[in-house]
Amino acid sequence: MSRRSRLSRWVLAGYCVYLILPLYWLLTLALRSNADIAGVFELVPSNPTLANFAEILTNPVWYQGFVNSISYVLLNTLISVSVALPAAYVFSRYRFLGDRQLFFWLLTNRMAPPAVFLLPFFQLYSSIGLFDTPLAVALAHCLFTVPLSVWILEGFMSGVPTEIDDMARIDGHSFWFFFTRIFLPINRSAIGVTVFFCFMFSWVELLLARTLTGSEAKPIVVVMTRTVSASGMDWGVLAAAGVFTVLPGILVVWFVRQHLVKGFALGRV
Amino acid sequence: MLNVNNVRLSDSVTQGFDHGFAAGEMTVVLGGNQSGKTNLCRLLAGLPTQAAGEVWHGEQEWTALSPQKRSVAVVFQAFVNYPNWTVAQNIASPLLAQRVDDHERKRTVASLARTLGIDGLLERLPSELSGGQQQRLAIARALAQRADVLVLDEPLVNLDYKLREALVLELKTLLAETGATVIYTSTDPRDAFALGDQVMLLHEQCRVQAGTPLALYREPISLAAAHLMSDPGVNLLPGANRDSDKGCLAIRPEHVLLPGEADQTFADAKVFDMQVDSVERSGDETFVHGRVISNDNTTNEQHWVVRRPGMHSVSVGEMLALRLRGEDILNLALN
Amino acid sequence: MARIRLQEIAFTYPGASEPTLQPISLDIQDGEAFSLLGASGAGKTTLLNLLSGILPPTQGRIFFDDVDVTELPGRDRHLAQVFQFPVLYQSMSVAQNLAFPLTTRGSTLNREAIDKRVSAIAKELNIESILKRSANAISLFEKQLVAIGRALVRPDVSVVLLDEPLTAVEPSIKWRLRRTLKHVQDELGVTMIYVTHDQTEALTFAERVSVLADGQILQTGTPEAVYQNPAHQFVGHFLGSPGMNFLPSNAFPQPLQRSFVGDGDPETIGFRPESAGLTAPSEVLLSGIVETQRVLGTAQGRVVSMYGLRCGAAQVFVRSPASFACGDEVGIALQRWVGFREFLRVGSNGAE
Amino acid sequence: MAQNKTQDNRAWLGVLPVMLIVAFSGVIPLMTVVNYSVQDILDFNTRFFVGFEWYRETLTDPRFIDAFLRQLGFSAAVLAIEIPLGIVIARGMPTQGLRASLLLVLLATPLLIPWNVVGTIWQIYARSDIGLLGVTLNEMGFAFNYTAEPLHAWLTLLAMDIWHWTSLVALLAFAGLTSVPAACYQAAELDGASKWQVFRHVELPRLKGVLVIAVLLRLMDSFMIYTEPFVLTGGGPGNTTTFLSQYLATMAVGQFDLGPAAAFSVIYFLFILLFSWLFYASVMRSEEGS
Repeated sequence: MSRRSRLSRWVLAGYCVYLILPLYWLLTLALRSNADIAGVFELVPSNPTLANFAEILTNPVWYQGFVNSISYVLLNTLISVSVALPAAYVFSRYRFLGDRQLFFWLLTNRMAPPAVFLLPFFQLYSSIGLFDTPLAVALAHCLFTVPLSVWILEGFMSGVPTEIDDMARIDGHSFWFFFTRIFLPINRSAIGVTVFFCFMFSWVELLLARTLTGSEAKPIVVVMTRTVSASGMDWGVLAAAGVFTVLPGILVVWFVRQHLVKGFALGRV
Repeated sequence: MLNVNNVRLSDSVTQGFDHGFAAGEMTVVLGGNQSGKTNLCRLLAGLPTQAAGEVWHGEQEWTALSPQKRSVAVVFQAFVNYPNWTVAQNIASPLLAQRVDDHERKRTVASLARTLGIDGLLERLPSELSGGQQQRLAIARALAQRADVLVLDEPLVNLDYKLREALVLELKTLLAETGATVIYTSTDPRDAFALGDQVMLLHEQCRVQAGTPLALYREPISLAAAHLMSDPGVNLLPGANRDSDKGCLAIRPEHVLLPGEADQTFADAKVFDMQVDSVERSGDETFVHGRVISNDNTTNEQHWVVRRPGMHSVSVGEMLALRLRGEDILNLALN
Repeated sequence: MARIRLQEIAFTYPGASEPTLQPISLDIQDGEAFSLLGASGAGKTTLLNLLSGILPPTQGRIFFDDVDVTELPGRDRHLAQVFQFPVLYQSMSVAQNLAFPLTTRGSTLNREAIDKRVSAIAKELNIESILKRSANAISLFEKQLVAIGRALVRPDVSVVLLDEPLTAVEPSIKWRLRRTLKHVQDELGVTMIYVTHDQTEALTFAERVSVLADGQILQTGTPEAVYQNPAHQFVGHFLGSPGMNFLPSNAFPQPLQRSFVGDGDPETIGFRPESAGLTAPSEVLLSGIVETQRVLGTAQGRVVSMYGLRCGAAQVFVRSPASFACGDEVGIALQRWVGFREFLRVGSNGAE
Repeated sequence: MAQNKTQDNRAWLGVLPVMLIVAFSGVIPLMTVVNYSVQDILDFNTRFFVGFEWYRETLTDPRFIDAFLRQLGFSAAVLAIEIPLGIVIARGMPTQGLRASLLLVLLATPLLIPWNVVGTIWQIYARSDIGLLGVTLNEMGFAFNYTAEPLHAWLTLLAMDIWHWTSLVALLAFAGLTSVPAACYQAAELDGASKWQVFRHVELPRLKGVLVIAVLLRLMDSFMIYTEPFVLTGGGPGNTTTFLSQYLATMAVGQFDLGPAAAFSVIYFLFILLFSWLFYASVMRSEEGS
């Protein structure tokens, strides 16, 4: 007996259309030149061009924007995951003084509004000379991605029975051998999902990225919001840039789709 | 000789016990659920546990040593294998830790896999094996370690009925050949008889009694000990013995004879009348349940189970004159 | 109460090459306690799902009291099922769980009739003390009792299916739940089908047992018939701990072989460990070498053991109060035997 | 987090790196914010203690209160629509097969798009001159222009947020539904339970745990929304759609009056702390319970 009642199936179909329309519209505008867009309103682009995409790939301002974004996102993901792995292992295997309070404190950091940290970050990073560098943004994002990684990894790791740790000790393996050759391989899909979520969170954020970068390390997200006002509304190029920022997520999400939901729920599902 | 001193299996226990496991001998630790069996296994293996106490292996004290530094192998109740390694890698795991050379390792893995009947599965992952095969893999890995002490914590309880019966016989010869000191925990008295050179009875985290299976079966010191050694538990004799709170009399279900069964009449036979309230036939045995009233008409009434081999035609509601030998009556302490 | 008839029921999972269930015919009487016994993977659960309407059969018909229910969904077959792990509505109390089946299907039962029915069932299973408690605040044993209560509370339930109901229960109190089930079955006269891999549970519960292997029923009969006169060598092996011993008939001395000749001239002789005695060796008896001795307990003061004997290539188990040492040669006196040809029973010396 | 774990304080070694990083990027900035929030800072070396003066000023600042009420209204509307819609969608989703995977990827797509691009997409989509939605609505006779009419701006913001985040609720609810064992459905079926009773007694109890997570996640994220409204309406028309984060951002970076901005930040953070504690307590209780 399928429990999917007719109503929910219709609503699902409707919502899918609701999701696809704006994305479709982004693509159509990205395929039309700015003049064409301003001209006649067309549902389907009559003479699509790839000029906007070419503009993005060649124009140094846009191109550099992508490179800057990718650099601090990768830096952030590397730091967060490598720092979160030992912490998540310890949280899932041991009870220790203040473990609950610490786990809660991490949550409050994940939930902290970025706006609150604009001011102090700006001052902190400029005082230690890190302003306008990818490292600044990477470290700033760690405030969110490290707690995110610890929660997700801990959620997955507590699914692995502790008897496996006992068995490795009884077999005579050193902790390091167990951690690298047994425990991490067992959790490789968890690590994959965590990397995906760190990448996405850091890739998506605008406020801190804009505040902590000047001209040198300006990421794509900032380039997009700034150019709108500077050279008038070049909608075509903006839409093309939008398509490029959407692509990384869609390409990777297929590989982590089984664990996607557990990642969104901070490992708690 | 493996000795444990002043063992308290949980923090709520104050009085510790000492026990010696003779080298090369197989001891079955028999006890119900939550009786402390797993805590004892973890204490011997050096794994973190509530249980406290000293562990001596010969002259060497193991109490403070980590599992890596003790020569102990363990088979857990849930089939614990490394999910990301193949069957061959799982068996080779302890050999890897002992830095055994490649050739020797391959040879040992192959021979153990053959002995445990999983040599056709060497390249498979544990998740592709059946329950029985996964536990055989865990046993093969424990044997590969060639440890002096081998601990098996209710290894067969999650297996199918027929599989369990076959593996118990196999384990008997396999474990004897290792020459290791074996500790095997179970809830089933049949395992105690089948595997145990020695038996240790645990009840509510305390050691109740220890000895050979037959000694414990014939002379249990307390009601709890008596219950553990037969399934279903012993029947309390109704009548006078109940009010004296320091002891009681009981009879094992298999020592009660149905009417017309006792071929030769024995001198000190005791007779009890039972009103049958249900009958169970399991093919090779018949279980008769009923209420027994003592013949010196005190109100004290007991529920008895009579277990007889073979098939017996008994109907519900019938009054039976049960006979039992005076010698079979057990004099038990109440605690 | 219902009489259940299966006519050539078979099932093959879509895309599977060979069938999970070969064609089966079965006739379960009204109010009978019936059990389905088989190792895991023998097809027991598939057959259960066919009965409960979860799976449609690939072929064959199912009749409840001569009504063809094959196409009928589970909810209209007036049956209930107790699962391996207690399945309760966690958000309800025990009493609400028991009452729930009576409030569905637009039932017209008023409040007072429901309460009467619920307390009747609770008294039957003596779980009145936990009626007020929430469903997930009681022990596993009590949860399974409530699940059984829920299956029996509906007056229109004619068949109760039990899928290995004792698995999650502690070994030491399994026999208590078994007795309750037996007692309730006698009391209410509901047709019950008990599915398990454990022979003790199957044989002690049921008036008739079907032994299932590789998707087909090898034998159906009373516990005594199935145990003493297995129709197939697998049934002999599967029942009993250890199972029936099997020896080629030519392994026996000549005089004995002549006595086997009967209807069907068996090529293999099977006998139970408890239906043979050990005595001094003699040419007229089968002889064996004692290999292992396993003490079982005592009877009338004498130690009873299960001896493992070597007879030529085969290993044989005999239960005996006599005492022998390993390596002794002994004679095996057969009291009861069953003859087989190509795995099927062709004769036996015991009463049918 | 509940499991049979051993007590061992040496475990702090594993947690130290995380402590250092998050302390550096979390605690130190927060301390500076609290520090500023109780001082009046004219320039780097002249500052003097003003106690809770800034807090009083912020809490009585009409613009703060407006932004706060707008924020509450927005979050309430978001929850009221997205939670039930998410559940209904989840109940319609197939459980296995290629269709289920493709649907999962489609539903996850909006969650993976940079927040400013979501703003841009809806900007393009809803503009009354070049937007598909804008033009269609106008053709249908509604004089729709979200840059001019506050009501239209609000509706577009809501539509965007629903487009952006409802799939999170749907995915979480779907996870809750798939954790219902098949035996529960079979038992309910044999009980003759109606569709509503199946939802009420079989699915809902299992959804409770997941829905609490969904509600709190959506509450916290919507409560601190900044980028999408900033890109779409820039807080306009006028400041009818200026939410807390944006107001704080303009104060903190724009006018450089550090004291009030810091006080505002601390108040904002305390609110988030309260919701986080609800999240943590409910998640931990459900794990102890299971």
